[in-house]
Amino acid sequence: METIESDVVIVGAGGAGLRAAIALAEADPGLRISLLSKVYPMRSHTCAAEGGAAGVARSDDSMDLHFGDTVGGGDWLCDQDAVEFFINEAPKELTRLEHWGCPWSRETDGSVGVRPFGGMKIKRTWFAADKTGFHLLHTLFQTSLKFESIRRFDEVFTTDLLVSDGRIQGCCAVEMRTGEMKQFLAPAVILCTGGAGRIFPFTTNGAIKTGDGMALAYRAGVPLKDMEFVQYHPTGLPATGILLTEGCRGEGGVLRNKDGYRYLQDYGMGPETPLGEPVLKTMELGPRDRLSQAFWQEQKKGNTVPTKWGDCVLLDMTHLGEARILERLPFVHELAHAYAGVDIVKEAVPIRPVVHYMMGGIHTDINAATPLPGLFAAGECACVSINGANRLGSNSLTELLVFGKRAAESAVKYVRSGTTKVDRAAADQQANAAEARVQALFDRPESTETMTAVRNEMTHAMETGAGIYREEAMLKDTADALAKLRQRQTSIALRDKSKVFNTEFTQLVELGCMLDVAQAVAVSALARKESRGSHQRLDHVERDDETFLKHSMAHYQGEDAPRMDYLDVVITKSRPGVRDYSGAKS
Amino acid sequence: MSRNPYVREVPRTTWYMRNNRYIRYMLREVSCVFIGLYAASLTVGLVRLAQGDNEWTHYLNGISSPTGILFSLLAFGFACYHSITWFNVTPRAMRIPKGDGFVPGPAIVSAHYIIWAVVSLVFLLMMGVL
Amino acid sequence: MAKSNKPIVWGLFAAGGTVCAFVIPVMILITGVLLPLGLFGPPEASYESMTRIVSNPVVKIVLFGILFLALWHAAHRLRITVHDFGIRNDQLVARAVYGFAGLFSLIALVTLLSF
Amino acid sequence: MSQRQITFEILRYDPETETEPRFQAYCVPCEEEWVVLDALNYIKDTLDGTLNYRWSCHMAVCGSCGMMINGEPMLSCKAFIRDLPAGTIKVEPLYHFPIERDLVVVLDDFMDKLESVKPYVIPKKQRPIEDGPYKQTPKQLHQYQQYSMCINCLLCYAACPQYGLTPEFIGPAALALTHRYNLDSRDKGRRQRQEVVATHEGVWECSFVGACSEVCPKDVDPAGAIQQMKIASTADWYLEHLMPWRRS
Ligand SMILES: Cc1cc2nc3c(=O)[nH]c(=O)nc-3n(C[C@H](O)[C@H](O)[C@H](O)COP(=O)(O)OP(=O)(O)OC[C@H]3O[C@@H](n4cnc5c(N)ncnc54)[C@H](O)[C@@H]3O)c2cc1C
Ligand code: SF4
Ligand code: F3S
Ligand code: FES
Repeated sequence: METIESDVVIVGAGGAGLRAAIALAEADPGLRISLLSKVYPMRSHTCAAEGGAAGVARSDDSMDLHFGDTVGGGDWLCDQDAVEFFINEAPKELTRLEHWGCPWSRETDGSVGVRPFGGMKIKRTWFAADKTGFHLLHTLFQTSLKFESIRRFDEVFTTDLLVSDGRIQGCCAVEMRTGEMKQFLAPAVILCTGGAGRIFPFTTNGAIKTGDGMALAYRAGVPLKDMEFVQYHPTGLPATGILLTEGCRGEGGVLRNKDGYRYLQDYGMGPETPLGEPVLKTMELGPRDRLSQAFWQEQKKGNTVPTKWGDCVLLDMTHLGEARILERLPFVHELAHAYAGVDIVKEAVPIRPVVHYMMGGIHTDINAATPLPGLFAAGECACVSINGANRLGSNSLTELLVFGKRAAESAVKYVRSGTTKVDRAAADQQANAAEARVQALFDRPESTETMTAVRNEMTHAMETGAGIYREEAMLKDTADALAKLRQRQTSIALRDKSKVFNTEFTQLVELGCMLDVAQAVAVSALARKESRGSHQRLDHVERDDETFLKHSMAHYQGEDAPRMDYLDVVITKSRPGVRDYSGAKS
Repeated sequence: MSRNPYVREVPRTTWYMRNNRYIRYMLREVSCVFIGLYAASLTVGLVRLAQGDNEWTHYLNGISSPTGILFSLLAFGFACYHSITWFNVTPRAMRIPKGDGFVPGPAIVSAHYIIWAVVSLVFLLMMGVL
Repeated sequence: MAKSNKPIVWGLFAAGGTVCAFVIPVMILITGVLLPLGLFGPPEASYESMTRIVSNPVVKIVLFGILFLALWHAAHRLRITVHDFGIRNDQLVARAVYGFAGLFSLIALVTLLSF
Repeated sequence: MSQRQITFEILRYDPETETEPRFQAYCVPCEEEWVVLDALNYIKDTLDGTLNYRWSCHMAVCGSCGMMINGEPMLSCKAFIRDLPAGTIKVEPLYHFPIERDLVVVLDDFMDKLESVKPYVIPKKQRPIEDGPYKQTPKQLHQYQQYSMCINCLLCYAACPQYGLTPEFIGPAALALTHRYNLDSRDKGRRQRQEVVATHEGVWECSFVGACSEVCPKDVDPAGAIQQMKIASTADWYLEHLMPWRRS
């Protein structure tokens, strides 16, 4: 087995991983950095983000306002010290990206333009047309090419973390083109592996978002935090889950039910605003959880439009006019045309809520450090938490910059602290065991169990039991189903025995990760007997700050369901209040 | 190592047969043969003209022969193909700024066609045809 | 990798391509179709008119310009085309085609000056 | 009836057991609104788990899923089956790249080329964060915006015959990206990039076939970018050689 020694290993080369790599290279050109990714960096799912990245830019905005929106939007489950740090760093990070060439959209005077976004009181979302994530990712990737000390390992699939002596020692990964295991030794590892939306059937997430990093950390003893908080995006295309950005509503698009009625006014987000004059934080610019919940209610009332792919409501942008649509939402125009056959200039497009983002993730502190010495995490796979019970759109692109950099700084500090020698013998032993486990997957006896069946049953269980609204009995069923599926998964045999670029093999490893993560979601949701942000319980409809103003922590227990315990939320200046999206001045 | 990437060779002399797009490209490129031969033949014509009446008549008979006319017609076709393919791509090679953006491609292309027509008319007029 | 010297020949190729696109079709029409069809009458008469036209200094300059650019354009494009047909002896081809273009340009120049 | 049975002929290659690729046929019940990628996923999930290909976003933005569909380079997540001619659909890995396995090609060559053109802002001098963002007017943004849309899907390389014939050619996408940075008002690195671009393997290997732009799913128009660079390089050359005193 080839061994690669470095000072820091980064797993994941999406926005967070690339930002971390650049920060490391800038901190010290002598650092040996290994950047691993299971896909080429520019394929990472950050490229799919459309809307934008939040950061205070205008003089009528302030850090306090961004703070208030974020904490309120997160239903007070955010750690406020982390939010404060995040908000202060945000404009600097977005500016840095500007210096690196990000093609931010501009005002006529040449300053960076900002657009409104759901749940934000003031325009503060920096955007690059409607391809913000794409430009952000490519800018970071291209900038990273400048640094010789960043050694990339593209299409190298991480399967295990190496831990001994209570510290991280590196990781093991399979090089996809050879199928060979490589051992990456390093005193510090930063996980930037992104989200896990693929545990659900309808999602905006790409095929690679299978929660690998979450599962790796979880199995290594790091708790997964707040996993029950799963964000549905209210406007996805039904057949494919392709997202139509929140920018659609920011620019003035409205939601209608089958009667053409703007139903959001019936769910505490009214009064109705005039067409083409969106008002921030109300009606269509309310937060995502509320909008997705309103859909569910309309569906129950039979006010939705039935389509071949299930019930939908209509996103209407026809009043915006062709010129504005082509200038501000060209990508949406293209996507709706290609994948839904709808010209948004002329017609409303059918949409439905689709799983979009995991608020929860690997437990980290404000320094992006996990409880396991040497292991750091940033981006969607981590939970700091600045997103609390519901992320505000456009906070996460900024988050992965701010905390990608933070993770790098913490890692450097940790590496320099000198107490970090890698224990070679122990690492070797673990790597050999990991290699044997991979080989065992190939050697499994033939069986009738299929990956497709297990995967489909998993996503189905998640959708029915752990979807927009949840209740005890359904959640129990889901949790039970997942426990069984985890068992069944162990008997799936690989039909493809070749070592070279074997995606059946990687899919099997991913399925294992997804099942672990899904179980953490279901069990966390079962335990939280209240409704908060994106976690809505039909049997516990109120928020319960007495018992549940706490982060849930799921601890891995091998084949058994996770053990849950709770951690206090850090509150510095904003006591829990009422989330008000009625358009009233607060 | 179990890798063994398979390289598909591109057929060096027949690659353009794979695709209509490539055939169109080759036709465009081959137009140069006709333009070159025409320019050469015109040069020969000048030489003949300079040599005198008799030589000129010979030359004229040559280009008036069926082969001569056929060549001219072929060359005319290729030359027009060259013009069209050339004009259609100019807006991409040369972008003309206008406002915050650029002059739209079709406008530039049309302008080229208009100039083409005007130039051709002027030439014909000067020859006393019209 | 050294910077290429292609710009010298390419600049003329591009200029030639543009000029050719505008004038070559109509010139072929005039000198290749209409002239043989008796535009200027019988050979003797056409000899008279052609000599008169070509003696005009403006015509001399324009004609030389067109011929030179057309030859050059054709030569350069032919060089690439030969390559496209799979003949890879670029240096030899380049010498041949540019030589041909140069030779004919020279002949045209000398001849035009003689009128 | 919106389902149709369609036969897919897919080029397969397993380097461990085969010496050369072969076609394998699969019959797939296709939904009306499917793209070719949906059919491949159907095959992988229900017919043959050993088929390998790259994909992720299913929305034409990650650039992973480029392949030859009926001989044309396309993103399989954007190739609607209803838009293809009736009959068998032939799927092959992108031309002009070595086949790693099945529909997966080796990208090393492109990645090296991308790196060689220095695709990042090279400022005159580092701007401190405190100075805030650069000013860049919408007009300045438009100068390069089109060329910044490239998703590195490599359809253009599969379409460009010159890349096929001369693999040293830097190729359309990398050159378009070079142009993108050259045109960015924040960048001062053009001279450095010219060392690579103004060579034989750079813009001069391109004979303006234009196939690259025709197949580009993002309207990047690499062909246009390359011609613009040829013009600029020609101007450079004349300035350098005819007015040597202008060289700084
Ligand atoms: C359609 C869509 C639109 C969005 N729009 C917005 C928006 O407008 N604004 C906003 O703020 N946020 C938005 N988001 C959310 C945001 O884009 C993501 O949260 C963010 O991009 C995640 O970035 P990341 O770096 O954490 O992970 P990713 O970009 O997903 O990268 C994960 C990386 O980890 C690697 N990896 C994973 N597993 C392994 C493994 N086992 N071994 C090796 N490598 C591995 C992958 O190869 C990849 O490089 C959107 C999300 C989606 C899906
Ligand atoms: S230029 Fe177009 S075709 Fe080429 S890689 Fe970029 S997006 Fe793909
Ligand atoms: S197809 Fe190739 S030859 Fe040039 S114009 Fe495009 S790079
Ligand atoms: S799957 Fe991402 S471009 Fe096709």
